[in-house]
Amino acid sequence: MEVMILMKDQVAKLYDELSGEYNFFAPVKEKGYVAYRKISNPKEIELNYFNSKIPPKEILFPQMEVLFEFKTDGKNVIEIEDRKDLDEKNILFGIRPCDAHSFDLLEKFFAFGDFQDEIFLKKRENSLIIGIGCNSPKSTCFCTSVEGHPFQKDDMDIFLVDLGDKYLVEGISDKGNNLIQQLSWLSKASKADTIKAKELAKKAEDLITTKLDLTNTSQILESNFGNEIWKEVSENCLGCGSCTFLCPTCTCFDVIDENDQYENRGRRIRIWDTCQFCLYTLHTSGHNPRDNNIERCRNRILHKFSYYPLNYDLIGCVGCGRCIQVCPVNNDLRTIINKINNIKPKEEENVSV
Amino acid sequence: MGDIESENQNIENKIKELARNLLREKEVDVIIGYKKGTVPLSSSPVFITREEDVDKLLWNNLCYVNLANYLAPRIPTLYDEEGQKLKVGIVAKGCVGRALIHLAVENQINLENIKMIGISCNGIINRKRIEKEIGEKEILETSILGNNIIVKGRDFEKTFPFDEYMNELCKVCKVKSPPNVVDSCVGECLENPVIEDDFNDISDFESKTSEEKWAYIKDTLSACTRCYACREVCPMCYCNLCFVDQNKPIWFGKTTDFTDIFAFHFNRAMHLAGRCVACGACSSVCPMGIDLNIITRKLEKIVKERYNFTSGMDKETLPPMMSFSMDDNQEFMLEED
Amino acid sequence: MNEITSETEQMKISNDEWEPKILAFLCNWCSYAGADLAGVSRIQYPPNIRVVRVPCSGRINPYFIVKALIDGWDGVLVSGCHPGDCHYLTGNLVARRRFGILKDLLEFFGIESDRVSFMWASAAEGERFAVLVRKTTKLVKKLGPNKKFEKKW
Amino acid sequence: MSNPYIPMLTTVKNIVSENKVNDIKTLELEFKKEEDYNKFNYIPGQFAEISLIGKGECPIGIASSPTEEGSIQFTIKKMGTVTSEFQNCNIGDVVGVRGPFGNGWPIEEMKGKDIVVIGGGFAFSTLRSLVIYLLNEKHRKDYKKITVIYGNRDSGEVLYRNVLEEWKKYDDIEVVLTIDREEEEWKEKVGFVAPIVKEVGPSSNNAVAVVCGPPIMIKTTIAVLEDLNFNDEQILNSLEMRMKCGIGKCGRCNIGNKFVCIDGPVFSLAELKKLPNEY
Repeated sequence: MEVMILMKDQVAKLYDELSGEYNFFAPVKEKGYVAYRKISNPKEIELNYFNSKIPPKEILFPQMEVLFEFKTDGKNVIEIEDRKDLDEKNILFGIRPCDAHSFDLLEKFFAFGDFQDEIFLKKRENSLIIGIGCNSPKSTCFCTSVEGHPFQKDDMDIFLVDLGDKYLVEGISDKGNNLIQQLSWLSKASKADTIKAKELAKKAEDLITTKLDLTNTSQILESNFGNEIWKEVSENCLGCGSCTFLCPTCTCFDVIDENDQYENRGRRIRIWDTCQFCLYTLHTSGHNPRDNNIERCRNRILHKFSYYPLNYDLIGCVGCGRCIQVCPVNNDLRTIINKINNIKPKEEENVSV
Repeated sequence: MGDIESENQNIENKIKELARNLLREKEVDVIIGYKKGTVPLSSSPVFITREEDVDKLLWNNLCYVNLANYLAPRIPTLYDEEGQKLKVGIVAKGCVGRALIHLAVENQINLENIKMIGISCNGIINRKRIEKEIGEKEILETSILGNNIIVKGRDFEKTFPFDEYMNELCKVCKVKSPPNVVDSCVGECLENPVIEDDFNDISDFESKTSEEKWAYIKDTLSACTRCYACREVCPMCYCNLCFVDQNKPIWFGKTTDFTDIFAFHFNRAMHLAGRCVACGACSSVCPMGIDLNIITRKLEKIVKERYNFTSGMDKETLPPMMSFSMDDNQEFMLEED
Repeated sequence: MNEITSETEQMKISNDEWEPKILAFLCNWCSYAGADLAGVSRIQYPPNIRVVRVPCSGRINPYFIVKALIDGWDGVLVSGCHPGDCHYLTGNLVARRRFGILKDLLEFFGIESDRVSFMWASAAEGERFAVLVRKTTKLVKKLGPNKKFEKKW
Repeated sequence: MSNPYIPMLTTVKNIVSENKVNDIKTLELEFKKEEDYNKFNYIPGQFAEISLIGKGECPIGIASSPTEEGSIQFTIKKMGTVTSEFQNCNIGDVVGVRGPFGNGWPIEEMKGKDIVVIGGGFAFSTLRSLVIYLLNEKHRKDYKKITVIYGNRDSGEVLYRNVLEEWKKYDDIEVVLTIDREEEEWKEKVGFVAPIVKEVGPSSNNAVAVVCGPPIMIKTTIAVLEDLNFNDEQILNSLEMRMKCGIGKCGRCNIGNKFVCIDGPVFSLAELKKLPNEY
């Protein structure tokens, strides 16, 4: 497929052409931060940004999502209404490679096993990701350590490279290529453009200074469930949910029923939940399998770096660095990983809890 | 004293010296302080048990977490192998001291096990404001130079006057060092402080109409993701089961619908009346950068004006919500015309 | 509470002029008896209040009031014994402190504090009870319907 | 693919109060749609997410056996928000059911073996399902000796009394009931479950022990079973965990990399020993 060029001032045109058919989600500036929102005016699009505060998973897996609605006769349910908006087509514009990769992880997770989460998967299927390379990754980024790259394009449908006043447009999937063909007004890219894009990719890679060695981490984690290190890494943790709520791969949710005050109807919704809250695992009997910070912190790390590799043969982290930036007590994931890697193998001791 | 930079150096040296002494004399088992954060505009609470680690401690105007939180009963980490409570030394700026004293008033901690390493806090940087003003550029390094905050990035450098970019609460703070009660404080502390405050900083907001206030509150709070970082970092939020988590009955929803967000923040504010020690940690840690400071100030103002109370100043005065008087003001009660 | 709500809703529909609905928490020992006295003395007061009897005004948790507002009540009224007359000696004094702070905070958050009223009325003050209910109804009516907390559906 | 969070609708056909305290009730549910019933193919030991729509949903083990055709049963103890609401249920009320979920008892692998069923208290519901299934004439020949040991705090707490009485009439099943303390008119055994198991002394030769009950009972009983030479593969356990979705998505029921809702709730002791002790 040929590589095309989209001028930055043509983004509005792109929006105009696609917004009829698609819900157009793009980064906008909101309350001082960047967020992905469904836009109604191309002027809202923020083109100059690192990454969003809340990951774009909130487009396909929003913090509060209706599972179904129901009508009652005052006491009993008489009718259940399924979601009807799942077939709407979405364009996710300006997604960074790490977040695009997170969609891949989320898809694997929601499709895993005998039961599929149709709500997520359908929306995912109807979404077209126009990703964009990271020209200047942040110091907290470590995507190259988790099999990613600031210019990784595998998980996108269309890949953009910011060349200053224009974007290099490359179709990746069939879906993406078809869309590019539809946009006949796109000009062709010159050789200089593609060379420049390559240079930018190299430059971006060099800018990533954080290198984590995750080759053995999952094995080390498997045999060190009861290690002393967990006390150390959870010592100053407060037990808030900022790391997990802002994590592009965290998927846990809670289910609640809501009733309309004035009409005989209601809905069952899911809201984000996090393993960092003590109520997350609390049984009605009062027993709590993960009763303190140590266990909860451990669960988060193990889930991403041990359970994900065991279950899906993938690392459950995309290296976006959001949790590092937002942790109120600066409990740095990079430090934790390094500490884990430094655990000395214990041969004589049988580790158990 | 000189500028902020040299003040910081003095404070830091003092912390290290006192901490080293406390550990050497075995007066405490563990020191809770701050260490350098791994990202700019941050610091990380640290637990130090060995004298040689004392050099990790620092003071850099980014020590925004209220360390008293680690002594509140919800986080039971400070026990030895036999389950005995450790004796704790704690780096205490004014608001940490106030929090400790207030927790003692509420019978949550025993000040006898605690040594405050009192310092005269020279203010905390409003990191959310700097982050917002820098915008979509990455901050790689921050430092204090003279009386300025220097923020450096890949291709920029910006100077912020410290006085202006302090936390709003620090600008009006009257309790820089911990009040000294039951001789639990080493280092700098206040003896019998008397607090006068005019609360001019929120009078602008108070003079707004209901609709304006509501619009502001709605705009500010609607970014909330209910991660509860504000609650978890608050030394006064030590309930085992917070009201938002209660499910028998379910008082308020857990969703991010504004009504539920409002219910959480309003009731939390209500619970902090006469208890909040104005440390500003909640605003400093909010991942969405929500500024809860005006609410904090209003709470202080209400209890000061109505009940002449300032939280965490001494061990004897009961907080307003734990006491009452026949002569309380009741101008708000409905009366016949 | 839902049943009461729908009843008031019906009342609203049948009346052209908008009438506020006010949730009234009355203490068992004074104000409830006061309301009773107003009734048996045939003193008229507006039918806008819906009464919940509580053992003491000190029983009123601020949650009750916030939840009532969130659930769409236009106003909340709490009435207890006069200071010094509390059946439990000091319950109303404890309550008074809460009410003061609650009122100030509501105003600060931009919710018209007139929506929430507190009053004292003894068992012998049927007349006073009626007058104050009239007053609070007037205050709430002036503010109009409580629409701040409508959930997005 | 369909929305996995939408429950099938059933109506309450019958309600039985199971104990003297009246906080455990067995609901018999009948599917509103025939097709839903046909889809609901389960084996003993599986669970379902049942809900009073508008109040909430909770995971409950299926107490009926697939051999009891026409309806399904759940035994619900008043514990939390939703289970308390279930206590106020009336005949004819609508209950949402999603399921069946979980692996259930390994009825195929249990074939040709002696089955020792050990239950304590309220956790007997999926064991009821299992025993009824085993006793069914179609399946009885596949299994050898069946021993049921069922302990309770007091005689008022014994569930499924009618069914138990019926079992006692059979000669191919040994039913041992026990309560913690002596009571007048109680003619069965007295004592905790573990010593009773020891007393009954089932042979571990070609046998499977199924243990369900409160944690302390499980712990003591497993010790006894090990004394009786049951190995870890021969001891089966059904775990409880907080759950929301039942289909491995909501995250909270994990023990290590396993989810109780899809990999469990039935685990052999051997499997459990490989997992971290987070349950």
